[in-house]
Amino acid sequence: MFAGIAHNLTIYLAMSTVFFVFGLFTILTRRNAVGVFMGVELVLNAAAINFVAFYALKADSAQSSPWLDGQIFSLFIIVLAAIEAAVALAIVLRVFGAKKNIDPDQVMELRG
Amino acid sequence: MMANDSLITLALLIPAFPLVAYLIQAFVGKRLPRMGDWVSVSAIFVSFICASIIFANMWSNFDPNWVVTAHWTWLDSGTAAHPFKLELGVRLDNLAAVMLFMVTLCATLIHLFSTGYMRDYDGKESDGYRYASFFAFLSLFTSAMLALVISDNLFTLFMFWEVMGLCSYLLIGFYRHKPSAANASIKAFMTTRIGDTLLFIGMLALFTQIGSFRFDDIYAAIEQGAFGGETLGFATATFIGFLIFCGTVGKSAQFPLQVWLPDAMEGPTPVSALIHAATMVAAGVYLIIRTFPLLELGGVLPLIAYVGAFTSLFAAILAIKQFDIKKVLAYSTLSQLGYMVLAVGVGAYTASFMHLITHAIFKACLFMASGAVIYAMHHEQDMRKMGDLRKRLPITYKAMLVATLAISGVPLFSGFVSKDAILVSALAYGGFEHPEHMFLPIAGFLTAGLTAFYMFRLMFMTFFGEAGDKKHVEHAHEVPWNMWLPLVVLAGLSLSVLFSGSVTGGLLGHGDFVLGGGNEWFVKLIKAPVVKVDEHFEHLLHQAHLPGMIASVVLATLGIVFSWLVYKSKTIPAEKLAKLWPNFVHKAIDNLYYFDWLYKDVFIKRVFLPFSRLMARFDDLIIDRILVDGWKDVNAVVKTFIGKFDDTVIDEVLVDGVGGSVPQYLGASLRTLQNGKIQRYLMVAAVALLTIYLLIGVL
Amino acid sequence: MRSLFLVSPHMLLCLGAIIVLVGGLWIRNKMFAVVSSIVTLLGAGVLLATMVGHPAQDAFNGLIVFDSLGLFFAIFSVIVVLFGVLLSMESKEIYADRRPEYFSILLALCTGLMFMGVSNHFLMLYLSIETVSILSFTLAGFRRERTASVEASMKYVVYGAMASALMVFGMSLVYGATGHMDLISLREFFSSTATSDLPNVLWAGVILMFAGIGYKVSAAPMHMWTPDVYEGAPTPVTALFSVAPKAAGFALLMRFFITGFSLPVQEGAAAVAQMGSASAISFYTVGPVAWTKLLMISSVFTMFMGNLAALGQFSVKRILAYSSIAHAGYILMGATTQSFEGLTAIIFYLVVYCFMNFGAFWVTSKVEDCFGGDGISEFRGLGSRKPIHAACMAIFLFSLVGLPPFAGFIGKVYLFSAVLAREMYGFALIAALNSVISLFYYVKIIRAMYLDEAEVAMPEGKTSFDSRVSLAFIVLLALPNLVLGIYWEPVMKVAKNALNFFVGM
Amino acid sequence: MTEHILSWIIFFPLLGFFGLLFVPSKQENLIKWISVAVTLVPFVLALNLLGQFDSGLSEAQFIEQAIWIPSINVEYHLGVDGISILMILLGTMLSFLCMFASWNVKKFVKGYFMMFLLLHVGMLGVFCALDFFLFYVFWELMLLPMYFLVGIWGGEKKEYAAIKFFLYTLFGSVLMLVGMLALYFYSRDPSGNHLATFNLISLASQDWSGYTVHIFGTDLPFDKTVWWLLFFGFAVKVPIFPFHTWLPWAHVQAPTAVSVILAGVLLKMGVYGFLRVNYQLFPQATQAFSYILVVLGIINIIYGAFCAMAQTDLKKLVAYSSVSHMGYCILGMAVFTPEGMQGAVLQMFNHGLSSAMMFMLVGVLYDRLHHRYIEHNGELGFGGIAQRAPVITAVWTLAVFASLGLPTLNGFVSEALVFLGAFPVYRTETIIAALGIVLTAAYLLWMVQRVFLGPWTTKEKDMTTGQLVPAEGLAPMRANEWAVLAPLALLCVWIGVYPSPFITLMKTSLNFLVETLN
Repeated sequence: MFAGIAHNLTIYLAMSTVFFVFGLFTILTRRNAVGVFMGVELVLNAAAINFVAFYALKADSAQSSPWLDGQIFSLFIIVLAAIEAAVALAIVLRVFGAKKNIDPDQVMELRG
Repeated sequence: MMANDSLITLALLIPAFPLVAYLIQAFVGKRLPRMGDWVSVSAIFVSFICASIIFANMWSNFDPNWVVTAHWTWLDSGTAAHPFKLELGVRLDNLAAVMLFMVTLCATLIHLFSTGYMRDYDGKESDGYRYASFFAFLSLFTSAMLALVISDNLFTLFMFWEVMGLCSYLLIGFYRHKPSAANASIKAFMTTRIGDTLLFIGMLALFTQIGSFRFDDIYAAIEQGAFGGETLGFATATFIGFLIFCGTVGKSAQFPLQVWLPDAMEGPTPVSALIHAATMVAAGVYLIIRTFPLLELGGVLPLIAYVGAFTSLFAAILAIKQFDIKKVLAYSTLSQLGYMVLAVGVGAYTASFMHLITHAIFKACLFMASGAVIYAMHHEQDMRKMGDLRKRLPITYKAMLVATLAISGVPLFSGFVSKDAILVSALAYGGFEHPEHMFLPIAGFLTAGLTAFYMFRLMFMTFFGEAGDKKHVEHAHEVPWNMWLPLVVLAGLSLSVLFSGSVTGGLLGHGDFVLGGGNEWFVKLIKAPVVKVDEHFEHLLHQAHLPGMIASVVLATLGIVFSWLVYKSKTIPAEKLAKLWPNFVHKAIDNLYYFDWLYKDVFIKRVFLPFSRLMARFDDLIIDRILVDGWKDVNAVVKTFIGKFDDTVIDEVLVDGVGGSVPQYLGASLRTLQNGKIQRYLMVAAVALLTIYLLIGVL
Repeated sequence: MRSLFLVSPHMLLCLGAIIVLVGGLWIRNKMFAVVSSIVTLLGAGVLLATMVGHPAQDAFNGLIVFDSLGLFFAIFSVIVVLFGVLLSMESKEIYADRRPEYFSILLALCTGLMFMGVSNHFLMLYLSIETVSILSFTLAGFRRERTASVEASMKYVVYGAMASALMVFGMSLVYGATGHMDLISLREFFSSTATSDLPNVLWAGVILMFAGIGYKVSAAPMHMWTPDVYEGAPTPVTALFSVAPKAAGFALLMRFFITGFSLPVQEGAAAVAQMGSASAISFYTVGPVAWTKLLMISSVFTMFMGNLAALGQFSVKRILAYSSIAHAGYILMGATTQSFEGLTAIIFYLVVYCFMNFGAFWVTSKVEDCFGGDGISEFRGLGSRKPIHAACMAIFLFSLVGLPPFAGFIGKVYLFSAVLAREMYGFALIAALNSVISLFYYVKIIRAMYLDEAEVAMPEGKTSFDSRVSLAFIVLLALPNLVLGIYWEPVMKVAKNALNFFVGM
Repeated sequence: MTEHILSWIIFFPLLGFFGLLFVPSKQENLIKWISVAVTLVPFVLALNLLGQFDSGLSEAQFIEQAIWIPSINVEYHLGVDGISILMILLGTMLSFLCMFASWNVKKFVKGYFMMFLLLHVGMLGVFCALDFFLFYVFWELMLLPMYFLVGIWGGEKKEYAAIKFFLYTLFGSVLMLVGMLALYFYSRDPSGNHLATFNLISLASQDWSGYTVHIFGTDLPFDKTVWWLLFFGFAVKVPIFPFHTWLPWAHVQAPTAVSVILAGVLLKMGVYGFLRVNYQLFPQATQAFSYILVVLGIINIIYGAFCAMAQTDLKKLVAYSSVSHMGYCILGMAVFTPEGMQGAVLQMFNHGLSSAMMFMLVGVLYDRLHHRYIEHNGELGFGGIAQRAPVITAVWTLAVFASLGLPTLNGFVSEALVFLGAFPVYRTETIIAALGIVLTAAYLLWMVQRVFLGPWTTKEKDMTTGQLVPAEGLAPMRANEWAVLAPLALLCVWIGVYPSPFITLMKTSLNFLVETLN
């Protein structure tokens, strides 16, 4: 069923790696908290792609799992990413309310 | 004759009485009538009686090998395999018996003298009890000295030796309001302490070699050849002998540790008489006499002889220029001690000890007489202000004259007998046996002449001529009985009949009436243990006897005559005499040959104290601040360079920075890392993770 | 059904959270939320207590496994959260009118913590960590009118989001390399597969996963959020953070590395003689992952980072934050030993740590409530003003330093001895050095309390110090620090029992 | 009480500690008298112990042994042997006397005495413990009260002094902890099985040579490595150069009674630790490093003396004299002869007496004049005290001479024993060390000269302006000061004149120790 994926595993992995690197880069460099969270989403999605792809590889090599662990994991990633984003955005809003600024570099009262 | 046990008990009682007197005086003295001076005086008098009994015993025995010993364990810390004991012990022999007799006698008389001399001084109500403490210290001192004399081992000897040092310290500094007294006391203690420490090291070496401190064991060990082996044994004996002699150098104020004794005259005059003339300084000589066999075994005797000869000459020269009556006597003490040491150095064991005894007696007399003069002159010590006191202090004058004749070595007086014996030995040794040591007899004879000169200078300046300070002189009158009686007794004892065998030996039935036969009972009774009689040297001694005696008498006479010419008849003006010598000689003498300067200004002030301050600064700065509090300064430099840390942060770090600032510094840099920017944190984490990955995973 | 029975305490807590939240809308009584949370927690505790002594069993197809370790940490979490509830109830920082939402979050947090202790599968790992994290974000920013609190919350969420994202990515890599997500099959896979057959990417995956777990226990290099968040968050929350998620994180870390990557060895008679019977069990690493080295490096850096950075601080909360980092470093030492002793030491230390750290934060909370700040200057002169508070604080701090006869010392002794038993002398020396450094900043507080004169004026009237309840709790927290320093055998037994399942395997 | 006499000695003050909790802090006199009573009991018990002590046995007596923590074999194990008996006597006696020395404490009286009692527990515990773990616990226990005693009741720079003391000691003791745990893991019974014990007696019976440890990539011999770890722990306490710099600070800043107890008892714990642990456990390593100890001892003697010479603060001078005097202990115990060893232990006791006296006497002057400057800005701070306060001067003189080793006072006996023991083994070194005798006399007498002799120039510190102003005179000694000084002075003379009983007490144990060392 997933034979296609298994054959082209490299492509999926390459894609997820690119997502991961881009995501990380975004997290570390964006001057906007919302942007940072977008980076987080990218990394999470990279992971989700990996899970799906590796599950296919595993199923293909006949080590079939009793349940669709990889697939389910990616579903959970999506759900949790959404929850996290919701909480994060709420907090960012509060920060904006308090400081009129959501550049993570400017939020630096607590230090030392 | 008494049983040995009772003799030992008696010997123990001798120091015990003054000790008890000390305790009484120290704790309740000021509450007793007359502040308890009678306690001390009677205690020492009882001791004197005990000592006399022992002396009588010795006399009735009349055996050069008479020894009674007893010893008890004081401290036993050894095991069966490794025995180690320190013992207390009593050794009574002829040496000790004579010494005990002399010390108790002098001490008794000086105590008596003090009741007069000190009472006058401490008139002040507030200071009154000092009178009591004076007697307390005096008693403690006497007790220590007597205990030292009866010690049968070096260890206890050393202990009491040090206690005497303490008493000396306390008594020299007795006039404690005077800074000069304070200086003198610390100087005396420290200088002797240097000698004592060296002596202690010598004792350690001796103990390591022999395993005992007892004289009996030491003599036995020498006889059995414990120092056998030509090189090693000789070297060890020399080493030990040298160090023991260092103790003497300190205590008896020999060159180069002589500096303390003249200053010690800051103490009250009875103290000078007792400690710094008659007894304590003699303890140094007593020590080398006791350990003579050991010194003889090593190669240290010539050194001793030279030190003694040099000191005696050197001090005699200094004495000539002094005007302080006590200073003259102090230098003469140095000089006479030099004689004794010289005598030990040339092997004249008996002569040395004899001079110790005769000197103690006449020097005590001289000092007390000078004390009487000072007392009469209302504490004026400068001889230039005296003069013409002969009539006003007739008893003092006569007593002092006798003692002066004795010290000058005039025949018929005790000094002649003993000094003659020393000079003869020095001549035999330095003149005949070892001509290369010619300096020794020459110095000895020169000193004899000088001694006669300056002692008569003292007499003439004090008792003859015109009064320097009329007011004081005219008011001077004879001292009370408790002060002149001791002088008379001692003057009487300064007659040669008591020492010269031709009289005493015969009188008491131990010897022959041969004129010129010398000091019979002394020679017969006082013999060096262990050491074998050197026939050849005996022969040389005999040869040297007549020339030595003639020379010494001639020189003494010359000295007296010359002194008379200069100070009595003033035929030769003193100024002219002084001009004979180049200026640097005067300067050197005035500055005491620069020894005080060298020790105090150069060594202590320029080297020693700066060094100690350096050490303290080192401790404070290097060890404490830099190594421990660490890197504060380095940190400060770093701070100015980096400059971007919060100043208050650094300040707080530095101020609070008690231990290593290195952690503080690291902490500060860590905290700059923690700059509050969340993306920085993330970056740090990412980079660190990557590094770990590369470090562990790939490599 | 059996699985549901096993998670009944968790469900009770969820239910309680909902009741508190919803009920709070109607019931205006200020004590309602407190009382119902306490009741819920006690109920959960009772339920957990009934499970003590049962053999290990897994649930939900091996997603979670209910064994002694999990149970121990579940009870531990309940107790710590109970402390948290009590401290929050006493604190001025948690406004009475917002109590329902606050306590409902606390209860939910407790659920997450309990799941962290029992999760046996990557999915459960992720879910439980995220539950705890997301709730923590909101708690950190609970005082939303204070910018510091909001800032803390934002930093926490940014850091936490990235950490969990990295962890998930790491999980995907491990999954890809092995094909397994539950820990037991992971270990079986490792022990049956030749090391050379495994791709290098596995190692990258483990490190990324460690990032996620390490962030929870604030181990270097994932520790940097800790001081900022601890300082900004309300003090009761900080107190809770410094103990509960950290303990749960260590539970998870132990389970992850020990179950997933190690096999126990029953060493031979010689080895038993060598190590003594009590410590005969140790583990060896299966698979190509040198995770002990990873933990060791992390541990050393964590100690140094925490202790050194704490030196120049003025805020007591911040000092305690750094100190909690440093303590994470000490605790990590125990995990590197791969021995039964080391793991026991971790559990023992966590128990002790709970008492001392919570106590220290409690006093700090009182000080902050009274003077409005948590700086060293507010502590000045406390010794003469409030002798009992100060004495207890001194006990907590000395215990944190690790001085006998306080419990912290015994904890350190066990950790050190576990390390030394493995003959890691250098490691032990580093740890020893660190505990000396730590003295500086702890003593700074003690000095302020006892040696300095008071600086900040005492407010008029009733102050937070007057609360008898909190005084009682402070003393109650101080007592174990003394008692466990002198007689700690029972706690040791508990710790050993908690690890029995490792022996059983 | 005689059943568990050691436990009573150690823990009786703890009862007092808790008892004081319930005394209102206003009742200062009651607090003081309770403390006196509470410390009197251990002292009396210690005397009783002395009476029952069998000096013929080399092993520990009055043993109390119980399992404390079974899981790691920690024992509650107490005992006394010849090494510790004198220390127990000293500790209980000085604590008791210190109660009188503390009589004029003004601030937080209750807290002060509570801390003192706690200190007592730690101190005595160290001397009695025969289980290393217990030893360590007591060792550290003593740190806390000491920190507070210096830090709260100290002088101007008390905080600095307190933390310095604390850090130094903790640094040492953490290393000691590592060493202790290493011993635990390497302990074996004779057949080679793991013993897992902290019992010092069983640890001492084991041969530790032959094991190796791996530290930072190198293999090191076990016994020597652990020896050094323990060394640091004890060296800080002694204190051995260069770990001594906490001492002047702590001494100078501490209140009088604390200085007394610090110099009198706490310093002894370092030397005691060497003898109890390093010596008994690792005779071979001790042998190997003995020369280092000798050199360190000599450095302590000479260096301490030089530093003392340059001090202008009276108390600091006395503090450095402690450094110097402890050097004799180190030297004596490093030479492995019975005399040296006994000299070292006796020196510990003697230094406890004479330095306690000196610190007390510094306190006597300080209480009256409120300063301690021998010299201040080039002027003498004291001077001529002998004229107006002869009794104080007399006691000072006794203390000074006891300290500088005058025969017939205590210091001489121990120093002589040390030198007698050291000389056969290390000749040159002993000769160098003997210079210390001269130096000690020099700095002490110089001090006496500047403080007590000469014209009256004594100044007192005006408490309002902080300036030094000429003083009128000195109040005579008070009863509480006599209560401290008189017994100490008496003991100084006793030991100086008749040391045999003291030597007998320790002889058997120490000779046995020396035998094992050789």
